[in-house]
Amino acid sequence: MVREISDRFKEKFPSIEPKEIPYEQRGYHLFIEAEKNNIVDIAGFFRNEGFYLADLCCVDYVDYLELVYFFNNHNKLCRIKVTVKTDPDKPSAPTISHIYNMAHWYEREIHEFFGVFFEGHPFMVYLFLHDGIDHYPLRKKNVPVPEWDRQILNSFRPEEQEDGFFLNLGPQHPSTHGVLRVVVKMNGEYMLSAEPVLGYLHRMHEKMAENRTYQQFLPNAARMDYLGALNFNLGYVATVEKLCGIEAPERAQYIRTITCELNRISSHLLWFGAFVADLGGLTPFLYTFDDRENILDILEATAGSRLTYSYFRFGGLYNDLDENFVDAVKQFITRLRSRFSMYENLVTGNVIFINRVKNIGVMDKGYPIRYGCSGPVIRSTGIPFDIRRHEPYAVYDRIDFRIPTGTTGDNMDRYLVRIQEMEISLDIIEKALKDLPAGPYKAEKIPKKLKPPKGDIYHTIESPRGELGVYIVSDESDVPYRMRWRVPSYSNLMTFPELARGSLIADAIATLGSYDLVIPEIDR
Amino acid sequence: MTFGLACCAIEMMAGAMARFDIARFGAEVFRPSPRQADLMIVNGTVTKKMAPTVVTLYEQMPSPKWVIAMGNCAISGGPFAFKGQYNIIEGIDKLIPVDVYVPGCPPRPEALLEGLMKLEEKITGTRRFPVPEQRW
Amino acid sequence: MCDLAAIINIIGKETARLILGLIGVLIVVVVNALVLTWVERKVSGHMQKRIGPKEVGPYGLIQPFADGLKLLGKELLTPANVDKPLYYLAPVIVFIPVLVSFIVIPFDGFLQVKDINVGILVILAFSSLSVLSILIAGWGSNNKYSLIGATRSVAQNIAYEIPLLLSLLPVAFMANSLSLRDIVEVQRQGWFVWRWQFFAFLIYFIAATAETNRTPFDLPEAESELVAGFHTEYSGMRFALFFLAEYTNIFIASAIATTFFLGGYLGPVLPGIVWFFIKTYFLVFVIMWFRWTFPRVRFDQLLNFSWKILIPVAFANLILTGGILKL
Amino acid sequence: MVKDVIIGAISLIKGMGVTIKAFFSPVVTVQYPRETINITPRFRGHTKLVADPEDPEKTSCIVCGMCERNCPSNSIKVEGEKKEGEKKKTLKRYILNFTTCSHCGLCVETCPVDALAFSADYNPADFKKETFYYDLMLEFEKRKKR
Repeated sequence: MVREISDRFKEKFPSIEPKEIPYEQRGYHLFIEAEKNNIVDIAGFFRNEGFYLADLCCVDYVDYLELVYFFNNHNKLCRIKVTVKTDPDKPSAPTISHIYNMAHWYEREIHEFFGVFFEGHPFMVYLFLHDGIDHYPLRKKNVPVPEWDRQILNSFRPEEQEDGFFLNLGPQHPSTHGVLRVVVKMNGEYMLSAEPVLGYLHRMHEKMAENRTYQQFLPNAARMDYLGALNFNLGYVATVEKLCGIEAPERAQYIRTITCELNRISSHLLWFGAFVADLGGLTPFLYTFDDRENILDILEATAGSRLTYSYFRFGGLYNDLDENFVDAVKQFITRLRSRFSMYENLVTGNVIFINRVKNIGVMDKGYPIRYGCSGPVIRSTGIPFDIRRHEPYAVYDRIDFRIPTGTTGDNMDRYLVRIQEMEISLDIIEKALKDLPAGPYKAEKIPKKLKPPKGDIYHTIESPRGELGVYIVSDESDVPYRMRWRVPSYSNLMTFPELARGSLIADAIATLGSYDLVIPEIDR
Repeated sequence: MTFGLACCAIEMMAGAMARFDIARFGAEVFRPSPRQADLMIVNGTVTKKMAPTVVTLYEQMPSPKWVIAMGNCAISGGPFAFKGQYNIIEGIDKLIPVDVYVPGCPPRPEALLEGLMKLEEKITGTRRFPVPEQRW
Repeated sequence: MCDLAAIINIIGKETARLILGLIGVLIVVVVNALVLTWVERKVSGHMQKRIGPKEVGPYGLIQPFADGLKLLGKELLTPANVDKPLYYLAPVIVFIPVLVSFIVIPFDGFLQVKDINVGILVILAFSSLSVLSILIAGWGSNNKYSLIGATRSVAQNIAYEIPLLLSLLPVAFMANSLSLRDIVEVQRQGWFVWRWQFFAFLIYFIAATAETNRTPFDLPEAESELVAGFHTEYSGMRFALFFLAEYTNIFIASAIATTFFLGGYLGPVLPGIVWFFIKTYFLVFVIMWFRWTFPRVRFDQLLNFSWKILIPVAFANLILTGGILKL
Repeated sequence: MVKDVIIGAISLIKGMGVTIKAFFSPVVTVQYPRETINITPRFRGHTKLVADPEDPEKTSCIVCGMCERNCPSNSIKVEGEKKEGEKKKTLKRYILNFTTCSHCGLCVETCPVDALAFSADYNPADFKKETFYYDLMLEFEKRKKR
């Protein structure tokens, strides 16, 4: 695959030489150094080849700003890094948002955090930051925001600009699961347009990463996605391990897999309840919480906290499993399996529920490529894309599991995929428990101060919401030079304006619920 | 009223759910509208972008009204208060008066219930409920 | 004592009875609503495997009274941009139809404030008034959520008023009277639910659930969509009046169902009023049971359901009943 | 059409069956102030100082400052003093600002003499936030007395 792409790329762009990179060390296969004048063509090339844009970020090297594009494929693993250098005094680059809709928000983000101006971008306004910000936060040197730029960034004033019935869903609204704000233009009960406004919970994780050591950043990962805390924790830990060449012992890997799957179930359970609550049925919410409490008890007995675990450490775990862990998990598996039929009766089969979700918010197969959706959202469209299979980490390569897919990509499919995923997670846990080896839970000789070698790395894991990517640039100090989080909810949410256009407000809220959004993860 | 901001909101929900059942104290009615609320539980980081909204919501509540700051972020900015930060309010008490603080990251639901009892203690001056055994 | 007799003499026995009845009704309305909120919270609690109110009074029975007192003590807040006359008027108007409907309901053979020979008409006429107050509340609040909630409510109420009426008419046909007491008395031969009017009962019950804005038809106040719907801007006692009216409406809807289909106060052994309350509260329980089981339907589905299913079926039922009676 | 309605009605009745079953099944509530959940020994509350295994009157803290340096959010301030005639520093005050702590456990993990552990203080709440600037040394003394 990598070879083929490389050859075809050379055919198309003879002047650029794609470099092959050892995947085991860097997390990507090909590296292409592009220029401002050919990046649009290159993006177009990858779009034609069926690649999606996994991530788009910027790194400030003081002498120059580097835009980093990560492309990946849904069918066969092939990660490609493309970089474009730009001048730090007057940074600019051509937009690729007309090729990948997903770049739309990413470019806005880079603009407000680095001041890179994207030529041809249709809608350059603040996405995350508040109006009073006076410098570009992620630049290494303090660069003030020039007046002309602040005016562009601050230009989103829907109520003042045109006459229409505008409704602000959020930031304090019962169904936005946190503090998402969606500015909706309405015509009666129908939505004419929807424009999400983020950043009400922007907690500067990426900035914090540049201020603290690798160890000190550990608790942050859990706070990004509080529902899939262990998965985010693992994403971070595994990335740093890969960067430093640390190998965690077998037992630790198995325990990571088991606890992550438990965490995934608890996240899905909460989503399940919240989704039905969005549709007006409150009782399932309480039933799922009842089940979820069991998982929390199990994980608390091992990891010490209920929600924001920082359980994984570089090279292993904080402590070994609780002695009751295995029995408790087995008990829980039988319990949850017996509960599925109850949920089926209460929700899945309910005619009101079916009518509310079936054929609502339909995504075709083009969406994932244009928007880079992942997780249950992409699987609902029928593409069996799962990082656990696509790019195995921990011990997922040793465990055989099925990937559930939908057919139409509507809310019902997203719902069913998640329900099936819970059952599959139970299977995975069962298999992993059977093989759980004895041995140390922590690698020996982990230095107290981690100083990874120079270079960068991109590592992904499958969080409950989809592809989580961590991109770290190291400069050989004990503090990351740049840490970038590619979060799944962000690209999933991007499809919302398109799906919501012309739908009823009730349907739009059902669609919003079906994404399983965790706002701190989007806002970072 | 429901005012979930971040991680602690999940623990607040957990407090309302079957296991802990905040309803025993008659406090299960999370009103979505500030006009019908008595108590605002601020749980989570308040960013500078969010701050005006929080203040507006507080002002929209009819008095007598109370505020519980739940979780470290709401109390002091928590782990997100670092040198050079540009986006969060370090402590909700800089914006609105806070009656009871419930620390933790996130606090257990019991801590929230304890906070409610403390609030009652503040209003009535006595404590109706037994004090659970202190663990160290 | 003799003064009282004198007063009664002057204003007439009937009027005195009416006044006393109204006072009685007022007490019943308030107490009933408070009890219902307690029941609702307990029912929801146990359906969700938790306890519900417990700490205030025995079994939490004092809870609703404490809440009522609290609401009385809250600041009466008037938002800045409301249409003041309408804003003030709405909570008052919402209460009138509720009171009037109580007058004609026969709690027992003798316990009825006034037996009007067009009892059904009174109830139906006044219950359609409540939609007016919701509209006023939504319009006067000057809030977008309230407005959407109010318009939804109007459309919904108009749609469900019709099946409501159509499902009650066959019973009136069969009883040959519009007086509620007569309708109950006729059922000494058997409840109307079992006498060919089962479908009418179902239709009435569904329509009544919709009329009282309960889940699965609680669109005007759909929490996850419209925050709190038409009463988003109301606080304190004004909000309490809406709340009171909502629960009383549920009670009335169930009471009418009892009267029309379940034999009203008729029943063996126990006194009539006990039977009446048992039946009514059972129906109230079922409405609550709906609420804590089902998700909400969508707005267009709601209207479609009424216009495309309920109304045709109710019409068919009406024509069939009329035809059979004529034969 | 009729079939759809019937199937729908059956599904609704099924759903109602689930809730009514729950209505009559026992509640799972743990009534907090009257009864409490067993807190697991690994529960991460705020940290506490552990007594020296050889001398239960003293903590084993050697005032090295590892926890202070490693804390991600600068919650810890350790103050030691050098008493006369002793080689090592002894702990005078150990201030933990619990309102910025995030229970990550780095201080417990990095402590070279295992002088720190998590307490099971699961329900802190108070009117002032100053209450949560714990002086762990004072608390250690308090616990010792009991």
